[in-house]
Amino acid sequence: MRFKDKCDAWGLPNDPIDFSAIVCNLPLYLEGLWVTVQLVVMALAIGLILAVPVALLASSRSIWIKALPKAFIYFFRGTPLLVQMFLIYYGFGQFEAIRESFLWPIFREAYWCALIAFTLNTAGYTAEMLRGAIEQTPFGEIEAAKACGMSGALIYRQIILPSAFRRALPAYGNEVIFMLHGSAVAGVITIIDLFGAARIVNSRYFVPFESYITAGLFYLIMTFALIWLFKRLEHRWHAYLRPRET
Amino acid sequence: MFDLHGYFPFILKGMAVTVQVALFSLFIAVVLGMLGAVAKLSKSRVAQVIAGFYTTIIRGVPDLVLMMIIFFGGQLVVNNISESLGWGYVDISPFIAGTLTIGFIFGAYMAETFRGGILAVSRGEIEAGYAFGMTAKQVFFRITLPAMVRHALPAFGNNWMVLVKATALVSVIGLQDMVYNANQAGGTTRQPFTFLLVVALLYLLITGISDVALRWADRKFSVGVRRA
Amino acid sequence: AADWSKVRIGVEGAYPPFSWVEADGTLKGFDIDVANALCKEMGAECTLVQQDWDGIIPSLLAKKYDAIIASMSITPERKKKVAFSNKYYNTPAKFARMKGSGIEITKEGLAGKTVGVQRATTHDSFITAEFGDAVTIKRYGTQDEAYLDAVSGRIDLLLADSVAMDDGFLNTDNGKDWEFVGPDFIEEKYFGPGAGIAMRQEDTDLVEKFNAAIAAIRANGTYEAINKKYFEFDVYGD
Amino acid sequence: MAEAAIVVEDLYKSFGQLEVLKGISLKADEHDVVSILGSSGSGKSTFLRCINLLETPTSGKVYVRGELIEMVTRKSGEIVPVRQKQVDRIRSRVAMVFQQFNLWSHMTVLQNIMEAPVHVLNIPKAEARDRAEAVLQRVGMVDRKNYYPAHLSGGQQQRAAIARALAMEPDVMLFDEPTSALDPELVGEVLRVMRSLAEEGRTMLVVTHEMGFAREVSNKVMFLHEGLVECQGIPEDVFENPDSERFKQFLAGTLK
Amino acid sequence: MAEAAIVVEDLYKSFGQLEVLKGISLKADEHDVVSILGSSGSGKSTFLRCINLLETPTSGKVYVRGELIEMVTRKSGEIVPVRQKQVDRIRSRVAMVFQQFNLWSHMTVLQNIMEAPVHVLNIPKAEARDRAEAVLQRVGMVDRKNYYPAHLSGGQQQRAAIARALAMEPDVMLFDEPTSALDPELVGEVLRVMRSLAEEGRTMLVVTHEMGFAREVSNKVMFLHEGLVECQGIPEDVFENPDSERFKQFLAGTLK
Ligand SMILES: Nc1ncnc2c1ncn2[C@@H]1O[C@H](COP(=O)(O)OP(=O)(O)OP(=O)(O)O)[C@@H](O)[C@H]1O
Ligand SMILES: Nc1ncnc2c1ncn2[C@@H]1O[C@H](COP(=O)(O)OP(=O)(O)OP(=O)(O)O)[C@@H](O)[C@H]1O
Ligand SMILES: [Mg+2]
Ligand SMILES: [Mg+2]
Repeated sequence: MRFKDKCDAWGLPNDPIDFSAIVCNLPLYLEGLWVTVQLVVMALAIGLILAVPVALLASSRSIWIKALPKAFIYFFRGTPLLVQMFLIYYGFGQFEAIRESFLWPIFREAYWCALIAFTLNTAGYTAEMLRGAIEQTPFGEIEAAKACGMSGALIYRQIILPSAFRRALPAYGNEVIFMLHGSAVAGVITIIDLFGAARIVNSRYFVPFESYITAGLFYLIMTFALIWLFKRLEHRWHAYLRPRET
Repeated sequence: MFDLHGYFPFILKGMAVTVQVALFSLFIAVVLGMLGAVAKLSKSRVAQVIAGFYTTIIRGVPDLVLMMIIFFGGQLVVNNISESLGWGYVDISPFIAGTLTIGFIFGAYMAETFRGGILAVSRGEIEAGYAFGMTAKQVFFRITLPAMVRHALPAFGNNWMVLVKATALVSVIGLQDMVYNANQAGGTTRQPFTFLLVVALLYLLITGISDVALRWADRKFSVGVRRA
Repeated sequence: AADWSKVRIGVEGAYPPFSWVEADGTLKGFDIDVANALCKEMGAECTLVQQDWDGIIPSLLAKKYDAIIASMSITPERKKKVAFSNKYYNTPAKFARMKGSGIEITKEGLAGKTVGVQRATTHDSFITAEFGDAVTIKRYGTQDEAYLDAVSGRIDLLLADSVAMDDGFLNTDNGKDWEFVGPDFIEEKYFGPGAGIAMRQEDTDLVEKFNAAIAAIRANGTYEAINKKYFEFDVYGD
Repeated sequence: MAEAAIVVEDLYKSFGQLEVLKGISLKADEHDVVSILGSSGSGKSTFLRCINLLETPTSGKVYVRGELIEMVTRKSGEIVPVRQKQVDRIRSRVAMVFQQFNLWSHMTVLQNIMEAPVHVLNIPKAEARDRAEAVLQRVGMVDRKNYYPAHLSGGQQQRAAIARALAMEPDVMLFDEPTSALDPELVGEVLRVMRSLAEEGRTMLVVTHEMGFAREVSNKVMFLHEGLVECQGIPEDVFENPDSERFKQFLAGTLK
Repeated sequence: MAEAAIVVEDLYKSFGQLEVLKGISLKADEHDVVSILGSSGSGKSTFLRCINLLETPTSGKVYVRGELIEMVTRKSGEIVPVRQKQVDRIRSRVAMVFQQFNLWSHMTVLQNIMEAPVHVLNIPKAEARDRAEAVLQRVGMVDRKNYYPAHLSGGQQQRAAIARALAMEPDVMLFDEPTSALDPELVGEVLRVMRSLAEEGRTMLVVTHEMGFAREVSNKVMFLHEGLVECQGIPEDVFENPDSERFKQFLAGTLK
């Protein structure tokens, strides 16, 4: 069979391993890759912004203030992302009230549903990490700030959060990688992300091995890029922890 | 509270599958993790490289993708092997595939956890073992291993929590766990929200119980530690 | 297993009325009854294996079961990978729209609309090839999920097997706002001669056995009884 | 006569049941260097921390440069400052140097010093930098300005902390055992800086166990015992003719 | 005459390029208490660790109770014991007490003591327990037998470690600076136990900086300097008339 015909065909003859379907569908993979990148980057960015107030509230001493953020964290850390996504996509679509509301244009789209699920999920994890880091702030450093006449908000902005972010960085690096990997579940709700592309190629050409391995390779490359990036970031941000260079 | 149209036992049946998958894959993960950790710490270059390859690849690729590769690819490999041995067809059921896959994936995470735990065991305690005439095997099983548990426990607990949630992915390869059953019931009754919410709550139940158990274990294994 | 006294059969379970799962977890539906009838006819001991549509052919090839009875249309593309029995039923494909939406099934009428289909079905390949550049296609793992999204209004049109859609959706409470639109589609190029039983290509003896069994249950009235149980018309087609 | 820098009147402080300060009064004029002595647990730190309100007194009055810090008792029995803004402002004029230095670990020495002038006093960055360079010069740490605290010796950290306090150009400096977290050989560095500050005429309240410093550098000494002022006066009087038995014991203990 | 407990002949040991031991010989008869002195880095620990093969010597011979530990040089140049079983057996007869105690942290004191007798010497549990109780009595630690090491003071930990070594009923006990990880006030406890062991007639090799112990308790002294035996002999001779300049310097340093 000529290559072009192979690309047009649905289903391929039984060769043991045949990557031609992959090559034909490389554009599909690249589109999927782009969707994955978009979803992950946006979810991480918004999730991080969301995580800060949640973490601050959750580290409050008042039970009343921290009850809700703690419940939020507990829910999103305690249930699978897949379930959260199904809940938001198929679950919310079940309610007349939501379908009639102004929110529907957002919940209508699988893309936004996935983004919402990812964002809330990573916000939950990141908030928990930040909360831990905030609570580890050396007490003396906070007292020193108070003794300089800094107000509460200023202390949070200048002292507590910057040092908490630094402490949370290694754990956050792991979270970013988990988010990238977790994003593969988006393919399950009709989104053609990287994994979704692999699913389509598999179900069309029946080449499970080749299609998923290709996706796996793309994920692997992205993971390594992220690991490298976080090494760099830690190098910059953790100068104050490293032994002094002579 | 919810009208489950009589599907609740069906969901609970799925929950039993979820718990079984989680426990069996934990067992596999612990075994693989132990082998991986020992290989990584061994002097053999070959063992180090194999274990390094295993942990790097596994942690670089999403669970879902690995699950697909192992579920489909793994069966093909098994078929080839069993054919060449003349055994005929050896079935990899979704349960076995799911359990093996999750065990295989989390083995890589456990390997790192155990390696860290072993490294945290004081060098001196190990030397003391040798100084008293223990064989290398005795030192490993009587000193290093039990002393390592305490160090590895927190990360082990984290892995377990993530593992429990990862079992949701087996629904994608057709194993009838509670997510799969909830989707079925939600599809049939056209009330997916209700069933998924029930499933989410059941997950919270499992993770909540695990949390309590892990805290208890941490207290138990830390008896020899002075706490600030 | 070469004597086929034991046969493992892959089924889907999310495609009413052909197959679905009851609250107690048992499988029901036309495909399931046909599968059991055929096994009885062949004197084989059958195990039904539930498998998502996406993986249903790869799993057959991976020998997770020996035959697929899951309303799978006999198409030239699939034939490159698997062998088929003769058809055991044939029903046309059809679009459905929201009542009052006024969408017509023409190139112009479809332009810019979102159509839901089950991934990797004949309907998927048909709409992709014929209207792929005009419409947005949303592909679902199961037909049930497509119905769910139809109810919630995420899609404008459904394309599916007319019988499956009629019984599984339009005649249910959820589908009351939806209706069929446009002609029956039966192009052999896409839909083949009907639904058949898929098997691995090397198992020619099993294909023979199934063909014989299909002929037998058509002849001895078993098929008719099953047909009556689910439909008021003859699903076998002509 | 100028306003007294710090006036404390009849200060009481309890932690729950434990009464730590039982009515302490103090008047520190400008240029005064007051040494606060006392054995461990006698309430020295608590006293100092009440002055800049890191602890809220149970009762009593604190004036900084004649300004009374206003307090009010809540219905819950809790005592709180009336205006947090006043507290912040007063704290910005009363700088504190801690035993554990408490430098901000994620900032370089320079950043540590510029932080409060820029964000509390709202001084332009460039000016704050000049000021920081000047105080670093003052404590002999210019060459370490871009180091992180973790990369400095204890003595250097404490000098950086003093520079941080100085950069606020405070009316009063409070020192809480500034040398006791240091190795004996590092103590000298810090004491030298403190002595030079005293000579410059800075108003300082110093909790210390360094009798040499108390005797030679300060012009007032206050000895606390179990939450009360056991004796008080100019160093010559207090050290040469201690009229308190307890203070004699204390001196005997620290000098041996 | 009984076989000598330990005989070391011309022991060399290098770490890579660094030659740490340059030909050391020693003969310790039964009931001998040998103090090994030397400044930091002179190779004392390495020498002790070569005797029970925690380090493999580069060359030289070690006899324990007349039994030669057989070594062989691999093609790779690595030197290894011929029979690991022999090494394990000899180690079980030569007990070591470490500077850092190295008690097994996940076991109670009693479990620590019973561990090796039960699993190395294969003594029945009940008997091992009796033995453990006896040695605990011996070091005055019976009341702490169910504590975990982390809950003991340093001196108690070291006494437990000595008890653990005693429970093996070893031919020879090796001590590597057993008191130098302890606070001065805890040193006494441990030295008292060691003195009583010496009086019982145990054969001991002790690396120590405690000159009092070396002088009064031991009957042989060996001073290492840069991997060589600088001087050796009975304490009276060595301490009263040190013929080595270096040893004189060393003594001056430790006594000041
Ligand atoms: N936050 C607190 N809560 C309860 N008790 C406290 C608190 N801070 C201090 N105390 C108690 O108050 C008493 C006085 O403490 P303070 O720190 O003022 O003593 P000090 O004179 O500074 O002693 P030191 O020389 O040890 O620093 C002590 O008994 C201490 O335990
Ligand atoms: N495993 C090793 N690898 C490389 N060099 C080592 C090793 N162990 C010890 N050394 C070196 O060998 C030399 C002697 O070390 P050793 O520990 O025997 O000295 P020591 O006399 O016990 O000193 P101290 O009184 O400080 O314990 C030192 O220079 C040390 O750095
Ligand atoms: Mg104090
Ligand atoms: Mg040593």
